[in-house]
Amino acid sequence: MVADFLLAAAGFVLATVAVGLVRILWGPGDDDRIMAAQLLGTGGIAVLLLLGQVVSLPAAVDVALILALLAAFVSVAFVRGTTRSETDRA
Amino acid sequence: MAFDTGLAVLVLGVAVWTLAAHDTFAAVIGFVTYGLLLALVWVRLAAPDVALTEAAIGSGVTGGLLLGASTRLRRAEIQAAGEKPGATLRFAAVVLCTLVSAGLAAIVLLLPEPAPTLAPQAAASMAATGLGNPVTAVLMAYRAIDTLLETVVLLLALVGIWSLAPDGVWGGFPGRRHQADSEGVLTFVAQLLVPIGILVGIYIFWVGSVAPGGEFQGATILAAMWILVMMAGLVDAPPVSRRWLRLLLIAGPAVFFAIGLAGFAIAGAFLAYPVDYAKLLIVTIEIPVTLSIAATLALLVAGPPERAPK
Amino acid sequence: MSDATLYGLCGAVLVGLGLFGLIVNPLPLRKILAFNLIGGGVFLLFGVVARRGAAAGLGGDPIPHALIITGIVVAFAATALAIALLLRLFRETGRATLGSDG
Amino acid sequence: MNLAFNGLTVVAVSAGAFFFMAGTVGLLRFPDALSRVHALTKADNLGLGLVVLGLLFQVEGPFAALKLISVWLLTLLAGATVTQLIARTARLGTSPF
Amino acid sequence: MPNSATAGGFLLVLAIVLPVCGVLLSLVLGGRHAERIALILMPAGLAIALAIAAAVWSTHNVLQYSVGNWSPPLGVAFRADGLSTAMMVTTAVLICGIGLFARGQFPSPQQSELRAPLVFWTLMPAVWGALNAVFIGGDLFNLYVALELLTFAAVPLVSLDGRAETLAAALRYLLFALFGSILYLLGAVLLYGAYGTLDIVLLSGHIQAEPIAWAAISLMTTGLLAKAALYPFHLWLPPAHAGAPAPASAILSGLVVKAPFFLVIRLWFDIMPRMPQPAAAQVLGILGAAAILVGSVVALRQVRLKLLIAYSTVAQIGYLFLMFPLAIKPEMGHPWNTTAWTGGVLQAISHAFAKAAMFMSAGLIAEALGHDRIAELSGIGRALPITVFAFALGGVSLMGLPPSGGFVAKAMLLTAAVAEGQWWWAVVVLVGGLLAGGYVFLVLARALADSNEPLTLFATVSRRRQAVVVAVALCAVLLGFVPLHPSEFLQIGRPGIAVGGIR
Repeated sequence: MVADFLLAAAGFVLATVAVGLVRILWGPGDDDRIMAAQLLGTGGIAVLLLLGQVVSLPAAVDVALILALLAAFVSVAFVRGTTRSETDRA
Repeated sequence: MAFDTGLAVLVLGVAVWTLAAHDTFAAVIGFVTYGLLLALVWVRLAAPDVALTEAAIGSGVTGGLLLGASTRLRRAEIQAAGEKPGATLRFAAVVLCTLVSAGLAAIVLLLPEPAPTLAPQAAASMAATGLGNPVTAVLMAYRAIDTLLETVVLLLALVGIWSLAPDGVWGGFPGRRHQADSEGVLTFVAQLLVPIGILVGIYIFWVGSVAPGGEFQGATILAAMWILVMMAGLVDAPPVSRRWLRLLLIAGPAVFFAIGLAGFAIAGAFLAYPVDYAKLLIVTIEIPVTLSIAATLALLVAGPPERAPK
Repeated sequence: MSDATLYGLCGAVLVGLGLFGLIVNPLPLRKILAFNLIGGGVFLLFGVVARRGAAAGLGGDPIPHALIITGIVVAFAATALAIALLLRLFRETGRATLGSDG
Repeated sequence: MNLAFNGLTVVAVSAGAFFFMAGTVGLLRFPDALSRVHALTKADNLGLGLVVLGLLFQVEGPFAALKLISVWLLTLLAGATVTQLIARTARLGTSPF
Repeated sequence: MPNSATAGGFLLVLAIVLPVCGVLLSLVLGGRHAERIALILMPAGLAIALAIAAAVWSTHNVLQYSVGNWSPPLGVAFRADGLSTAMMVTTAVLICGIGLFARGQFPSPQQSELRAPLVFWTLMPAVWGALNAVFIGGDLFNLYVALELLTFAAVPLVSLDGRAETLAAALRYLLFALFGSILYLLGAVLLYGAYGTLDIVLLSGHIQAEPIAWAAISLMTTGLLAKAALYPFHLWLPPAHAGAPAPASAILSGLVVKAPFFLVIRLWFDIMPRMPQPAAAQVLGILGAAAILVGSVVALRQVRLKLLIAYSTVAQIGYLFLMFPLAIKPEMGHPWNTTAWTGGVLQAISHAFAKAAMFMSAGLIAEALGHDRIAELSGIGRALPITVFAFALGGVSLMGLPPSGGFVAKAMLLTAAVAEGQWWWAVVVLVGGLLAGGYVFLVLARALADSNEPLTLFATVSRRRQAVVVAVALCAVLLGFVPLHPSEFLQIGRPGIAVGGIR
């Protein structure tokens, strides 16, 4: 019963994530894209936690932990990447 | 079912975007999202160990690596964007790839029922390894030779990347020296995230013998944290000629080989473990392997030496 | 049709899509991306095989799970080496392509 | 007792899902990058917090609960700082470094 | 029984472990130690290969080992039959020759560490270990890891000198190799999905003539063809093999491309011997014939010596695949099938020696002249007679002239083609031989011509290195004198053919 509800909630959040994805594709700036990716990560984590509860897979929380950590990592790589490309040209 | 259909369609949509986006940077963002969605699929397919790996490597570290490359190559790629293959080739490719997809789809529908599986054998033999996670039992016992050779594959990839250094800077520092952030935001991020990340990495590794997790996933998180402090400018990458670094890199495979060869004497075969000590030996292998993989992955991302040794 | 079969079909399409990108796109970085897409599809197919083999109280056959993990790590190493080659080539020539067809 | 917990879960998760929707609407409707970031960050972080809260009624044992909460805190911290970094990049038009 | 370990099986473990441990040691000790370690490994590895050969020969049976005492399907088995043993011995002998040759090219400095020597002396044992892993691998996924090991060891060898062309060649090689690996892996996945095992012997017992098996085998074969550079996947090979330093070219052209070919044999003759596919085998033969013709004609038009030799590799790989239409028949086990099979394998081995010798002699010529333009080779025959002689010996084997390994191999393919009534393959073999004669003669005529002006040599070439090249070339020729026993040896462990009943 609760599982069904949680699955539905996961589906709903996933749908909003999907709509946000369309925004990513819109662009036009890299900042928009990376930002949306970072925040879609938040949505993805929510879906993951809900899903983990639905299929009773406690390890889903660990996956969410990793995603949270590495979303930050990817964003920092982006910030550093843009600085790098300036120095490359010099 | 509705949820799964939606997720599958989303995965396909993101894949199409990754291929079709004009800008490579946008394509890479698509790829990172692809990895994230696949992690969801793996949870759905009851494969938490794979989900952890996909989230850590498939999406995270690969994403960071590709992002860096796409920003570096951007201008050159814009110049090259005009080079498009001819209509004939595109048409032929469409036909070929449709055939491949259709064939594979037909085969998925034709897979035998009941499905052949080694799960019962894997579960039955687990007692002899002392482990509680069947995937770790496969990686460290039944098919340990694959894992052992894979650690060597990673090392060779690193040697290959190092071999791309200009001769003058051989033995020097990989990548660029990043300046520490003057306003301190990046430093703050690194100081905040890295200790937590190291903790999470050790936890994921440690839990791997009884629950989903293990050396590859733990090592990837540790590697990401090392790259993070390098990117934040808090520490520099070590020069590739340092003896301690080389030792760190080979420690994992070396211990793996040593215990594997000891198996000849103590358990009658290469990479065999005596039942009483199996878990102890496996953990003894896993600790240096995790550290070596973490160091190798971080240096794979850091790239070839670019600055001469002091 | 079971969930596993659904994702199997998804994997089949992913392989075709990635293959198309690998053949048609002239930029090496996009070929590397396409290679990773194919990898995702192949691993997904293997995951479906594993899921169908759920038995003995396990949610899936652990052998394919372990092999997928190995495969993901190998694919990462390949990606890293290819990118390093590409960046060095870019440094030498200022181009991000392979010259003639590649 | 169990029924009450389930009810709380449903309420919290529903509220969380609503905030995710609100965040996405903001993403689509707000005109400039900066306001989009702020709307999305706040709404999504709140949404995730509520989802975590809802799931806390379902998990067993303090360790699992602790992990759930740390997922939220980690997302919050990482998201906030990184968003600030990127927002600065967006505002200045170039990198801050 | 197929899955029990045999005495001496530990030798198989050593054949992989020894070179790989050498890699680890080289990496940590660095500098000139890498070269020393490689030089110590050479005789040790050769001894292991010969010991394996002796064990297989004396028992007339397959040497097996179950790693970690976990027998398949749960665990991974190593197996050495006659064919894998022959390939391992070939590899060991050739690596020893190339290693001795490379000492002059990649000298290690006394104190500091240099990039190219360290990378070469680390990767050469890595290639060796990977090749041994391919030759004795009994499990399709373990073979996938071995193939990746080989790719990562081989690709950096191409761009060792860091020039832009070689970087592009290495990248293209890597992309083709990855494309091949992923298709191979996909096929292995399908086989596991259908039969629940990846072990070659177990698979050969379970596999049925059904769509999933066909799909898997075709995907794997296509992937391996891309790695073996069979026409039309050949475009990556010439720049990669010609751009590498001479010892690396010898390793790549002589040995590395044989690994995917070896696995195609495993697939077609060991996994599905009970379900021969003559039509599909004809396709492989046609691709082989196209490779022979295209490769040879393009080789004739090259202006650079190393590129000519590389295109000749494209052609010679084509010969390897002629064995499939001749050896795969609806009724397997016919003696002529065995002849074609043996001819194909002998071609792989004799080409390894001949091509390695030719690349090494081209390397010496380029070192001495400072270039490798064919039009300006005049007088080199007088300056470096031993080197040019070695090149000619290799050429004799490529052309298929007696007495040489290439002659026996091509004669066997010819005989099988005529006996089978598939005369068109005989025509291809003969035309290919004529074209090979054309491009070898083109080079020799230039090299032996007197030059108008006195030849100025850039560098002197040591006698020792020239002697090594001649020795390697002589191996290719001497193979022509030992045709009978090897062909019986090669059949050890093959189901049902020629060596009645021995398994």
